[in-house]
Amino acid sequence: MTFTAEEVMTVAAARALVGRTSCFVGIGLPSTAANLARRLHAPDLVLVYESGAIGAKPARLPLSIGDGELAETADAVVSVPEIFNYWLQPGRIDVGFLSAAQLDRFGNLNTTVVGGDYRHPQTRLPGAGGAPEIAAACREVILIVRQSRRTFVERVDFVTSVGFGAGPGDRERLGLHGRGPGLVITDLGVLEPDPTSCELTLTRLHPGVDLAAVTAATGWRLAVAPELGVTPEPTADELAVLRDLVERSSR
Amino acid sequence: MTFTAEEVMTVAAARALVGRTSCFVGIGLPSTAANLARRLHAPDLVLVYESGAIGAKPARLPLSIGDGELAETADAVVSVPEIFNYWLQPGRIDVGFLSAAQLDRFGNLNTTVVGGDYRHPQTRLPGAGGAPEIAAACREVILIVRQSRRTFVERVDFVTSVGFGAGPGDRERLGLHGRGPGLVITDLGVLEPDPTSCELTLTRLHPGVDLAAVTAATGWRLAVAPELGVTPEPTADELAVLRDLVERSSR
Amino acid sequence: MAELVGLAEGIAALVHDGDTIALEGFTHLIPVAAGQEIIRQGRRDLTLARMTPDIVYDQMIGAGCARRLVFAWGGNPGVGSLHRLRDAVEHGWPAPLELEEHSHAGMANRYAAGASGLPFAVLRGYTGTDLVRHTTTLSTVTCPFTGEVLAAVPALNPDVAVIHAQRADRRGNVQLWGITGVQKEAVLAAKRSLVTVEEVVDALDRRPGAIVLPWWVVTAIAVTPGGARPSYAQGYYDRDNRYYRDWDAISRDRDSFTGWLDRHVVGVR
Amino acid sequence: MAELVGLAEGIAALVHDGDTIALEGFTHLIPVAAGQEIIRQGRRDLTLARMTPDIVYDQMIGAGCARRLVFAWGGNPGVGSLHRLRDAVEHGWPAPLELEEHSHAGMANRYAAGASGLPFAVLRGYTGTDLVRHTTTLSTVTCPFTGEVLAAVPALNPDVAVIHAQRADRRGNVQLWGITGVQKEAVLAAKRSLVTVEEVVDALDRRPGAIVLPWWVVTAIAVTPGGARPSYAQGYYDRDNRYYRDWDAISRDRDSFTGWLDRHVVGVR
Repeated sequence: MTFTAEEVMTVAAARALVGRTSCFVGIGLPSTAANLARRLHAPDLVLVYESGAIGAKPARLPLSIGDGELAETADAVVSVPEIFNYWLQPGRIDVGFLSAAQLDRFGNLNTTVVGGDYRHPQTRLPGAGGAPEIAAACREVILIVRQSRRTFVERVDFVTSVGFGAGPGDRERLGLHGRGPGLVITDLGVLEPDPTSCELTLTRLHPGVDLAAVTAATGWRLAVAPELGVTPEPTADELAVLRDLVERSSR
Repeated sequence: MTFTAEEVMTVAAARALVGRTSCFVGIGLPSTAANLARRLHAPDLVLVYESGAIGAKPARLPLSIGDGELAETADAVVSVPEIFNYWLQPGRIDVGFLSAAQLDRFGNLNTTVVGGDYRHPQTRLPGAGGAPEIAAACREVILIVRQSRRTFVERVDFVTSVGFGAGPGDRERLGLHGRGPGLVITDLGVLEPDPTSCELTLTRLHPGVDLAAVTAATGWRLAVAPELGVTPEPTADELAVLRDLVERSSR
Repeated sequence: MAELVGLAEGIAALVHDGDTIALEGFTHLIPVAAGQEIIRQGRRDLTLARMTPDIVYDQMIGAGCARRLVFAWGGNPGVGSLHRLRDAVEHGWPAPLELEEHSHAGMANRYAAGASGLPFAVLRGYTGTDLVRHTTTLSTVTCPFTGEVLAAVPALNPDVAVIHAQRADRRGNVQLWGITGVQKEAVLAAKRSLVTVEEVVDALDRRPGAIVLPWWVVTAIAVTPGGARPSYAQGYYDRDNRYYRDWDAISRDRDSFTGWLDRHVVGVR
Repeated sequence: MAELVGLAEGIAALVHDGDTIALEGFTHLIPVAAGQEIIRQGRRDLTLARMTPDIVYDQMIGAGCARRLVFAWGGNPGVGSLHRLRDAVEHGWPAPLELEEHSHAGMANRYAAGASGLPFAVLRGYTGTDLVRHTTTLSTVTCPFTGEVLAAVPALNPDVAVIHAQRADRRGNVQLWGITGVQKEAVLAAKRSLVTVEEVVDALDRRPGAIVLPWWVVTAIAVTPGGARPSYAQGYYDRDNRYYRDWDAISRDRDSFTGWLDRHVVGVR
């Protein structure tokens, strides 16, 4: 069976949600992965959207985080202040899914500006949204980022959301209660933080990807696990459900 | 037409609500007066109960501030944190109705302890409830208290809710945004704060009450306005509506 | 999460001697049956938190369950005093009762801070009152932008929150409507929670004014029809105003209270 | 309070040059028609506050209404960049745009503090991010009980809040349901408020998930059917996803944007 790099990435992210209770979902790949997981690997997974929908069960992928179907299918809909204060902030949510325009070796994320300086940027990105507090408060964070030298950079131009800061002990020093990035899923493979150094380390390659391609797509000297695994290929079932979901949502 | 002292007091309180938009209501006499006002003098008056009912229109007088009819007839029902934070605290409510076991010449109220000391009181009263913040935040406060030397005391045993503190300027110094007690309605007459000294001054006698009875029921040297008015007698209509309300509620 | 239990079993598993517990319900949906089960199981040294201690706390205090009361208004609504509470405070019977006294606004914000994972909450309150001199869980904080000084209260995070709701579904989602008070905050602030419900239904249809506490934030649910009596459960039964009025005479005297307790609580089941 | 007005009349009366205004609606119920009326009336030097500036603010910024943007996330949801916002920030066209940048949690709490009559709000947020270095409306506060240091944000009290709701009754009570976002807080925090509604009805029947803003906290109501398009109004119409996708091409280029503005906004009425 053939599949795209994006499909492998999405399936890998969906599999990572097995055994989790709740997931704070942004729009785009995170939403696709979380909704795929709910259909396949984690039927009881509670999807929490920052628009206030708790336990949403959309049949289609929402284009925005506030689509009507989210409210209609949710167990509860609360106000935006409440979703951040009562639900995200105390660390009730297992997993936060985030993406970014830039990410560094410690999983710090930039979604604010690229190039120039803050007041006069080369490229103005959308900004923080819910990300800083998702990165701070969820018990664990899963990052989904397409890998390239443009995105995997030595130093992010702006720290919008904190991963491990400058390294071990920084999250504790900053008073961030969640564990930080536990997994970075790209279109090439999977990275995990080294338990000692916190540095993101390549632990798995996606099927058909070779190591050189990953190091070439990384803007720093990439650490590689001694025993490099390979992501199991997406199953026919996983692909069928994913494609159905995407197809239904584009209508 | 005959009437009781309590009826005069209630009618006087209801009349005081003419021209007001909203009223924060506690249980007992304040609730009777506010509901009477809504039927007679101020049909658009918005009754706000600390249980979270905004714009309640009960047909009977509730025995508690959280009776089911309040929620069923309200324009909106909000949580208890919301009623205090979003509705009371910013000073949105015109009038707060309060009563107390003790009151002093500056309209400071005690509903906490009488006699002994705080840890070993002679009489333990219910405590603060919503009163301190009602007294602080409502644009104006109307007090309804049966007058006697036991309740109108030289010095309250415990300041549960602040009127004018120790006198002029104290509310401003304490950062209390509402104007404080504008009216004290008793079963004998009406007191209003002197514009300069803030001391509660007898401005009206209820029909048939003589001044000596009021001074005898006051635990301090009562200031009396130079032109002492008399409360107009309750009209037949006022009495009929009040008695109907009380009668329906006792069923 | 959201295990279906019997009431006795739920109390035994979740409420321990010495715990800080909050039975919430603002006039409506007061978890009286749960409170009486705590009495039956003989819990001791509890810190009882509640915005408006009313007859259920009066009964628990009179039965000797409590060491400390965290509260804002302790009366029999529309009737008068809580005589067991007063006897404990005024005469130390059946045991002395420590008081930690706040206003409604303060209590509500303490739960809200607890639910928000914050150590404290800021409000305009208490200023100029004598509560400032007697309540140690009260402080001030200065606005870093305006310099204004405001009241600060510490988060209240009970060991157990106990509430009563109209119903739950089979997954354990809890639905309540009408006056919903501070129950959401109490449950979210607590380490554990027990919800008694009128009934369990297959699915919760949406209801005007209803809030839902999802299954994954509730520890246990006990089906307890009438569990809020003599308070009321909107859509199920009305407030038993007569019980509240009668309580005044029953509770005024130690012997009559003890007799009532034996007959109606301890001896029941 | 809660006067029924025409949209043009309401904007003329309530929104003035130099005001701080908040058009809120979290994806749902975005007051787009009101925003375009502000463009038509040629308002200038506005401070635009909004958690998620999207196409309506892109249009207002491109039309030259704004001097400053107070926000958390400025993108075209599910599509990409806001090109007019970027052009203003990156190249100062049609005018430079000052940014006051927060997170969602920070913005939500700024409105909540504003609605609560508090000068600031406390949250866990921002720590370790570069927002701390660039956003002046950001500080810290120390818990007086635990010594923990937390983030503090100042209250946001706009001169005017503008929201769209499904309906109002003849007294001016406003009802909205579905995703209700931060609209209640925005209206309660603002000095004045304008609510556009799909319709006015004789009486508001209660609805699951609905909130009501009572007539006495709303300044003016303008019946504006379709006033949230291309966003959606639950129960009335769906989101026009195609408009959002098409906006990317229309807004990418100054000329095509200006032509669109003339044809679809300025020239309309």
